[in-house]
Amino acid sequence: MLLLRPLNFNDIQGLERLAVISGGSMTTLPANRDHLGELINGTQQSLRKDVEQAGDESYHFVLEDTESGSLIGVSGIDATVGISSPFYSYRTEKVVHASNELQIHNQIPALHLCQDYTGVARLCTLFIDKEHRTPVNLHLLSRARLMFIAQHPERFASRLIAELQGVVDENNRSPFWESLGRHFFEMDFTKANYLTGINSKGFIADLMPHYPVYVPLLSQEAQDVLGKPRPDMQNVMRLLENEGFSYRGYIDIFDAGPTMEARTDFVRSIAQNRQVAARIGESATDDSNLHQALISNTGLKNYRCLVSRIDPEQPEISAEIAELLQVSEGDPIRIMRLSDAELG
Amino acid sequence: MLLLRPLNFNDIQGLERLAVISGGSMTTLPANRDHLGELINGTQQSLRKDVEQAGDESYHFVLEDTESGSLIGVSGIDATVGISSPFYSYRTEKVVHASNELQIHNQIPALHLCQDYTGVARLCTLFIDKEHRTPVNLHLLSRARLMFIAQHPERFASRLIAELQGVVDENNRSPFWESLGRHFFEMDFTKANYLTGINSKGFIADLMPHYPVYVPLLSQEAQDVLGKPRPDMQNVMRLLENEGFSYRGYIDIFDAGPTMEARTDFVRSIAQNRQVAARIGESATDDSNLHQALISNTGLKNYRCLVSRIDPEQPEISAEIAELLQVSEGDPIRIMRLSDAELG
Amino acid sequence: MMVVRLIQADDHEALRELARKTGPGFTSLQDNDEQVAAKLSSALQTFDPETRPEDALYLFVMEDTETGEVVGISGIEAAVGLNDPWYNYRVGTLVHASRELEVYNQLHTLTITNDHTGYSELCTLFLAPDARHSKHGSLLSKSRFMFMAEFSHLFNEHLIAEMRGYSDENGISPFWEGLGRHFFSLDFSEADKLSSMDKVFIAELMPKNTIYTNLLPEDAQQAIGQTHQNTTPARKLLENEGMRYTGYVDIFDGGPTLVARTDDIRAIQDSHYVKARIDEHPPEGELYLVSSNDFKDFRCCMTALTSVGKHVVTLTPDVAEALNITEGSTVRVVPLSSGRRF
Amino acid sequence: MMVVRLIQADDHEALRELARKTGPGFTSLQDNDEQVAAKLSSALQTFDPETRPEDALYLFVMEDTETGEVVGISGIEAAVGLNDPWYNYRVGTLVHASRELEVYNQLHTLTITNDHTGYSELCTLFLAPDARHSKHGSLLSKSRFMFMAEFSHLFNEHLIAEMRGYSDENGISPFWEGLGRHFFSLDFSEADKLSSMDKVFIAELMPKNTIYTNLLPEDAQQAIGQTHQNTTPARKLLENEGMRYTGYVDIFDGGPTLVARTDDIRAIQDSHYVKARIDEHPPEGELYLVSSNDFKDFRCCMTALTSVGKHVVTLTPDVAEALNITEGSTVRVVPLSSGRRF
Repeated sequence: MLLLRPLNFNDIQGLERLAVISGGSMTTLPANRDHLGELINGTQQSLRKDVEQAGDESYHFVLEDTESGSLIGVSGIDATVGISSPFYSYRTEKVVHASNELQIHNQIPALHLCQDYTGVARLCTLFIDKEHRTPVNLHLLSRARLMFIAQHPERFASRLIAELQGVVDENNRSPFWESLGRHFFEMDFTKANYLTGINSKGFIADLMPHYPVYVPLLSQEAQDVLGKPRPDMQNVMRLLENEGFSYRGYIDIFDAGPTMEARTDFVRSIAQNRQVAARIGESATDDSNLHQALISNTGLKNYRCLVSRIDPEQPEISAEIAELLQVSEGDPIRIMRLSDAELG
Repeated sequence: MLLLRPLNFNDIQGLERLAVISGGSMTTLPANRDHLGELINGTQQSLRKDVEQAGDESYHFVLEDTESGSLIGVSGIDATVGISSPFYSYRTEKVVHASNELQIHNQIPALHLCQDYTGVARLCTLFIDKEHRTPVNLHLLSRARLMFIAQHPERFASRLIAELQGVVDENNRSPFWESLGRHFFEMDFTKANYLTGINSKGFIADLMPHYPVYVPLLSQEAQDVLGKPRPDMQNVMRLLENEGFSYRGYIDIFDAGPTMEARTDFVRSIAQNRQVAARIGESATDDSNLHQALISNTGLKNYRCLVSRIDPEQPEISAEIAELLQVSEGDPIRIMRLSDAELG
Repeated sequence: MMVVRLIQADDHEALRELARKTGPGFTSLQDNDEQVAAKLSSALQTFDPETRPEDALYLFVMEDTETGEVVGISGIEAAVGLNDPWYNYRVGTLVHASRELEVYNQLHTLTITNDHTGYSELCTLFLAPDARHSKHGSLLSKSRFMFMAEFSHLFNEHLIAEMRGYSDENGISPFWEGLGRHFFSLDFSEADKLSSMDKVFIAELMPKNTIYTNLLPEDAQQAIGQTHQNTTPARKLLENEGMRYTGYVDIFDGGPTLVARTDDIRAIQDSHYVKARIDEHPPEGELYLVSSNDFKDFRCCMTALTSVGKHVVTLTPDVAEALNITEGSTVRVVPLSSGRRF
Repeated sequence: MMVVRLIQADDHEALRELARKTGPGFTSLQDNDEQVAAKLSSALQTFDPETRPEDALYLFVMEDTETGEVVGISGIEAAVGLNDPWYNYRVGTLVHASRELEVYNQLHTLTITNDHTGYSELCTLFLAPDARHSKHGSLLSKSRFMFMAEFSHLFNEHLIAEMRGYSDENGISPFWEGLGRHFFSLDFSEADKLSSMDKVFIAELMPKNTIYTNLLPEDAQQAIGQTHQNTTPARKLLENEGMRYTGYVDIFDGGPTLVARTDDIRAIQDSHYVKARIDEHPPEGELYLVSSNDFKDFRCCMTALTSVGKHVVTLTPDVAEALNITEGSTVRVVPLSSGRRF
């Protein structure tokens, strides 16, 4: 059985393994032991903190195979971004250049380095071992975070973003980086990306363009990938859109991947899950009433979430699941049904 | 009975009367006969046009007292803004100024002159004679436009904005204008506002600040009114919020009044009205089933909308109303119930 | 003997004739009836008492005193940018550095400015091809400095001169191709033609935000501040007088604007008054500019001179006649060229 | 007799003593052991073969040859902005005009730049109060130009000097109050202290976007490019040498930066070599700067001179001794002050 729970200090080796196989593709998951230690530490400190208003807390969760004990995925949420160190995006904006006399009307898109997402919450890490990359597991890893937000809304900002990785070519080079960032950094994409993870983008203010960059001055390849997710992230983008996220013209300053945003309380998996009292017993005999659902406890430090089949009308969980969720008869649990369509 | 219908060429005198009593408070309704003639002309041309995609059409409607024939209000919609002449707003944006060494982290708001709303539709004029300013009449004048959009969605852009007038002092001076615009125009607010109506803001590019303006450099009075509607527009703001509009930090470049935006198809009065076949007869006898509702035909050039009491379950209209709406038995009509709460 | 003087109404035919010789590269005096008439008219308007001093255009012609033929033209705008804005790109430096990363990156930027608003401008210099010898070009150009020295109150304390920017053998401007083109729906030749008539529309369409030059193609970057080959001699001449490229370029072709404080121009600073003696056989000397002091009848010639005593020079009768002066008149003189003393 | 020479390791005590006299307004040499030691150390490092030429700081002291006392200090940075960025605001002009409306509006802007990156800088000028007479200040300041003339390859082709900006009788800078304060959570005196040590942090916090000056309070606008009252004589001195305010101001107090092309500085341009004759009773003349040609033993004095023939000057034995030269040595001379010839 796969179980999602907060990171703890015993996870360092498992986490390192995940960082290594992710191959540096995630800025938030660099293969750097100090930094990974920070992820654990940050999560534990955040969970212990008595939060009244979202601050610089950060929560990371792992997906554990309860039989083997191995970690097969990691996901995270930042309570807010941009507070302890600046959070940059490019906003794409159209500038109109018009001349009445010449009857010319041009709309020129330009990229503005901005910090518009300062103070919003962020879904910040999502990596799953390729072997276990099934729709159900991906939903569990990603949406269990949203259940956590639903349970602890005071811990998160009222807007939520998620960044999708941008397009890179077969040599892992980003055409956007080659056409723009490179001129300002004089280092390669991988190195810049790595530094970003380590330094939380703090150094970017010193190096990046302060003035808007006119899109027509970029290479055609770079223009083509603005706001486009990496092809294998298309399904994640759809998942986010189904959750109510939308793309509003903000892109990543390194690879031009789109940033998706939503009102936190309007996100479907946050708005639509419900809390019930746990009833422990055998599942209903009529199998046709059973549906795949995310089930979590309402804990903080001991937050647990998993996927199981359940009758949403008469939700009853098995003793095994109750134990994994650390709940007893009558304790509150959260349930959200997964539609078959979503699970493909 | 009050009836809303598109402006036509016979309305020029009534429209002039409205423009005069509005006292120049609306940029789109200046007391200038040529310009008012343009409003009529624009409406008639737009209605005649075979529209596939929203362009520079503009529709204005009047509220007519069918007994006296006098005009008591006017409202309008632009199919898109910013196409034939640029449409400017200030976007308020926070810039972070931080120094690690000094442990200083300042977020400085700045105003960016932008054309981000280029291509969106706009609710552009709303004026009603003070004597008739009741909630019901206001709802009719304002929301009948939305019913029109619902009926002719292909004629309007997919996002919709509405601008609320900003705060002015007892001498009709805008503290925002005095602190900012004045430095760039060297003319008074009323004159600038008037010119805007006439010239469709086309001249602003030549005169307004291209560089972002830091908010702390403005007078305290100006800072206090950023994004605030004039006190007597508070109810309009609430009405818009109930319709699903929200304020996203865009303000008017003259008076700093807020611009509200919504996805057109999510606006409540657009999404929630329904079309039925007209049944003409006596109203149901059981008065408790009758509710105030907006009722319109599905016409274009002959679009008509009014408020009447109707049984939403078994909608039946009187012969008099059918005649006003120019519909016969079985013709389609649109109905949207007005809740008692809204009507105060 | 060549003499430079202010243009007059009856120079119309001569000006029209001169315009025929300019060719397509010379946008400020084209082979075009209307443009010629307009030019002459605004030059004559300068002397209308209603005209504001800052709207003045001083237009000079160079006349061959033997034939009476007009062989060249040059001008000074009293002030630019006071009616329509006067635009330039300004080349700036930005350093993006991070101590933590030990990265240091020097960038250059182009920012649109109106910094030269109100400055006086040297404009419209054209010398007929068959008169291009015997330093006539220097006389035609530098006589303007003599006029400015004499009537300094009519001019701004700063002076500019725009140099035509680089274009390749096909007349293509890499600066335009790399930058402006993206913001126009016009091709270069069309835009070029329009720009000669009215530059404001270019500014309306050009990017208002600061441009990082490192995002431009290499050849566009190279062209920033580069003078067109044909204009290089004119640039050298003005640089020898103390005008400098200070990072302002044309928004259209990237050509440099030369700037100086008017008082610092060598010919203005070093010119001084002397009394004229007239003699058939003056002593030989180096080439000087000599000008008269009259406003409407301003004249300037070039002749070999040496000073007699401290404040007297000897001029031949034909020079005196060309300048319209007599024995004992005060004239302004300056060596034609600077010679740095060491 | 005052002589200006490069600072040496054994000047430490003298420098420490001098620093006691500077007072709070003088941020580059404060009454502070550490700062004095650091200053001396970086000046001495200049002569370390490992030091890059652009990192050089040339620090001079003025010594009274009779008492051996050090009474003044002055310096030149070979280049600024090549390690940490060098910031200025640049005052620009923008014209907002509309033909249709017949509106014409001239605005001024402040834009952050690093335009002076790589330029040489005149820095750290301090003369002990009881030595402020007999044009010692001119000697102390201008002797740097003699050094630059002699060793021009060590310096950039452009030279800047920052002037302290205006503040009122209470030490309040209206420029800071009107602009910088909004972007800091520090008060002026604290920011002032920090800025003397490290200007980079100011730039980190100052607004990066162009500022319209018309949005600043009136007194802040007035202070742009205005020199502090105490600094006005220093500014005049440099302006007489050809340095000019060209619209660059300090991002902190709005004080002007003076700029010149190094070659155009009068004392550099006009200085030249002569042979020295030594004589007890030289003919009287005007005040000149005289300097020796040695690099590490560079010396500069001020004395009354007149040239004997074209290339020879007569110096008294004590001047010769102060310069460490002998009969027949080549020295560099220039008149102490410019005198425009008319």
